[in-house]
Amino acid sequence: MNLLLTIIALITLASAVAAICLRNLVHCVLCLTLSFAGIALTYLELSAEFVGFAQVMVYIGAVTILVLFALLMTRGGKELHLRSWNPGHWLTGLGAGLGTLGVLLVGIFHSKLREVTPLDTKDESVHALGNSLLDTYVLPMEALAVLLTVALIGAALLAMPERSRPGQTFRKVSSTKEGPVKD
Amino acid sequence: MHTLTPYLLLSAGLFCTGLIGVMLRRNAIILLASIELMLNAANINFVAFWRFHPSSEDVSGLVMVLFTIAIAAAEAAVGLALVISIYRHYRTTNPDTLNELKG
Amino acid sequence: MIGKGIAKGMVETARNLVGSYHESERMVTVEYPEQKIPAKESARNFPFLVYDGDDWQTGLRCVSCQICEKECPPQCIYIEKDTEKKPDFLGKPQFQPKIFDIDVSVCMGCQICVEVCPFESIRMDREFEYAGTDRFNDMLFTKENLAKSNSYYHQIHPTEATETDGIREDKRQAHLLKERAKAEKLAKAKKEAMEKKAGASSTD
Amino acid sequence: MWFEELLISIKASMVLLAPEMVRPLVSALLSSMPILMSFGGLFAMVTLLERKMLGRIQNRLGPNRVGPFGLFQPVADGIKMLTKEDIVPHSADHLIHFLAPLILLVSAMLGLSVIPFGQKLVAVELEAGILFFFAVGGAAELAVFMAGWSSRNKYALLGALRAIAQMISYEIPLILSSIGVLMAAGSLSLVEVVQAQAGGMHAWYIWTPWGFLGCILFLIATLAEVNRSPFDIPEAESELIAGHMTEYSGFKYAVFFLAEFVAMFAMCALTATLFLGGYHAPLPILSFIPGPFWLFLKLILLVLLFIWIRGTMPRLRADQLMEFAWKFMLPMSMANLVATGLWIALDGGVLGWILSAILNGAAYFGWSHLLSRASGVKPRVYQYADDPQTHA
Repeated sequence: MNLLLTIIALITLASAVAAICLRNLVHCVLCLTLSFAGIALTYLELSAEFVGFAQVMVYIGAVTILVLFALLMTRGGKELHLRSWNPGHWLTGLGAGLGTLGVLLVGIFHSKLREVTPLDTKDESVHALGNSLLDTYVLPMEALAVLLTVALIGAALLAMPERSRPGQTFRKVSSTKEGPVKD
Repeated sequence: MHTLTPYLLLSAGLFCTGLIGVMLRRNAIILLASIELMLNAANINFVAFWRFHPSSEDVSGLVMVLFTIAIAAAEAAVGLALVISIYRHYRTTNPDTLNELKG
Repeated sequence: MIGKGIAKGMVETARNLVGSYHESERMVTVEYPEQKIPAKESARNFPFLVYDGDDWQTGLRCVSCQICEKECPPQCIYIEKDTEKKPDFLGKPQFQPKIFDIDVSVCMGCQICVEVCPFESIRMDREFEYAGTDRFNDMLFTKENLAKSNSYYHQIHPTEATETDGIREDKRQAHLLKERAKAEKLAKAKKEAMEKKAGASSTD
Repeated sequence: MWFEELLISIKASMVLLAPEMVRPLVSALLSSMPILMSFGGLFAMVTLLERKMLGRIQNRLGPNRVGPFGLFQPVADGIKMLTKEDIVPHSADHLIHFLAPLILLVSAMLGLSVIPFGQKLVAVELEAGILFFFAVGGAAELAVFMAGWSSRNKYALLGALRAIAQMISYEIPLILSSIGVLMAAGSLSLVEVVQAQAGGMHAWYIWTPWGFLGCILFLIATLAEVNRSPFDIPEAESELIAGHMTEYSGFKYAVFFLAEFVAMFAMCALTATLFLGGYHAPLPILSFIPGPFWLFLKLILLVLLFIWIRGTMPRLRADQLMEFAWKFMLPMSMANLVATGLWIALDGGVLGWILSAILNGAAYFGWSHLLSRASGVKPRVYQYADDPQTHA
């Protein structure tokens, strides 16, 4: 067993568990960040440099910050951290989670793949990655670019505060019961 | 030389942690974060399978991971924007209380 | 066009940067403890007590009337009257302060005490380099520290000191005139009394 | 060359002295020690230089009390900082409050590890070096958030949120303006980027139209990324006390300060590497002088430029900052990318040079004209103060 990988995996799992258990939501997100960092380290351990750095950049640099901003904008720190005690909910949740884990474990330990040994050197050149992105996968990449643009604009539009137009306010006021009383 | 098993175990653990988080947390933002965790668990598998693939030229696994990361980022952006606009309307981020469409 | 103003500003600061090395008139800084700009005559900060003559205790002008104590906005003056009196510059017996304290850490240098003092006793100093390690006692000036001679006053604020001396001289003249008138009146009265007495005796 | 080889052989012989087990560790340590030490020293020097230069710009003398010409001022500052009481607010989140400055410093220092300081003088040679640089730079945002949030202070939180918004917004033009260089060099590795600019000053990317515009955009984005004036809104004293550093004192504050400067050095080193030929001498005759010297010279010149800008410009307003990032920097860096593509497609010939210059110039003049028309800002009319134009 690889010592480095064991440490990374334990940190990643522990911080992921902490992320869904802690009471303070900001602590949750910070633990989640640690978990993302652990995943990035796993990628590096698998000698996938580019993807590892992309993981750090996107998840730690952007997604976590986005989640934190959203938390602060919704005053999330005050809410209860778990569902209220409802045995049905809890049993379903834990049962589904642990059941999936069991199924996955059974699958993993019965798979033939687990005895595969890796190549000693893997040609993880950024050149190869770039070439295949612009060659084999050029259409998905273009689609992805469109998706990202749409997501950017859509998110900005969704999160923008709704401004009431001048004509609207009048109608709003007159339609309510507490509207101005006319002589 | 190590084998594929630890990566698969890590991935399974992370996936189930994310799943339990989705099931049990009552804040929409943490739900989204848990979904991110599940996507990442899948990504670990992609990278691990790429590393253990016998061919040395094929980089499909990495390309998939890049796509997943991009889609996850877009998903997080749109999801959080939705949560914020929902919060503006209903003053809550608890998905249980957003039941106006219930029959 | 974006960036034009920025370039202009950069040139200006660069001119300052280079110019400060060879144009001495640019540098307005004085290296303070070694060099000092001579104080202006109107410079003032904290009050002090003026005394005449050489001995500060006998020459102190203050008669502890306590007007300054009442008028002081931040109330930094504390005065206690002495039971014994001493003659002032006109020779009249006047009260003197037993304690006269100014807390200069509280004083704001407003000069109201100077304006209200009817005896030209309290005036503004221009000494400002005070420092102490004790917050309360080191900045509390007693009358020993506060008493400064009239010649010192002349030295720091010559115009104002001459003016003050003029006022005091007028007062002395007025006092002398009054004394003389009083003496004359007294003499006259005496004389009249004498004459009356003499007249009365003569009629007898 | 001789200098670099000397350093490498010294390191190799020192590694051999260590026992077999710890050799990788010793090697890593020996690679990172010179970087840490030299940038620590540079930090001390630059704090003094900055104060001196700002003083001269304002026609003052600057610090001159401690030692000859105030040379020991950094020492005095250091002693003052280290002996100060370390205050942690009562309701602060102690662990996060403690970790934030460390993460900030580490993320700033890590960026330096991929900068090539000379031929073969690079702490970690990565194939995706520049991606690593930007990735660890992203951790700085998290550290700033941790500092601001854990302090339980509204100024700290507001400052942190402003800082993060600013850093994220400017990261986009920062990366986009550096992509041109990567396209031209054909690599993500900083070592190869520098090697592509070998052979004297004419090969530096700053002399191409896209490189020139890219360099300016990169420098502006760098200013915002490291919270330097005029983009120091997160630390605007007049409104936010010290932003996310409000509740820090003593050593932790010094660490913040150090991290800020090291981030600035790292960014300047990256600018020098990307656009100014890295460790290469400006003329081939001068290449007997070792590479690190040239890199540090370029770095210090860039730092001087930053100080000069700080002495010149007032702080922007928060909305102006965002508008500048999204309305000016982003379109300009996009146009720059197109110009780069044009230049590369024409193999960097004279025609390519002219065409990309025309494209960039048209983008700059056209866009800034449109922007200033759309903003409706007219030349300022002085109602009461004297118009400087009439008296000039």
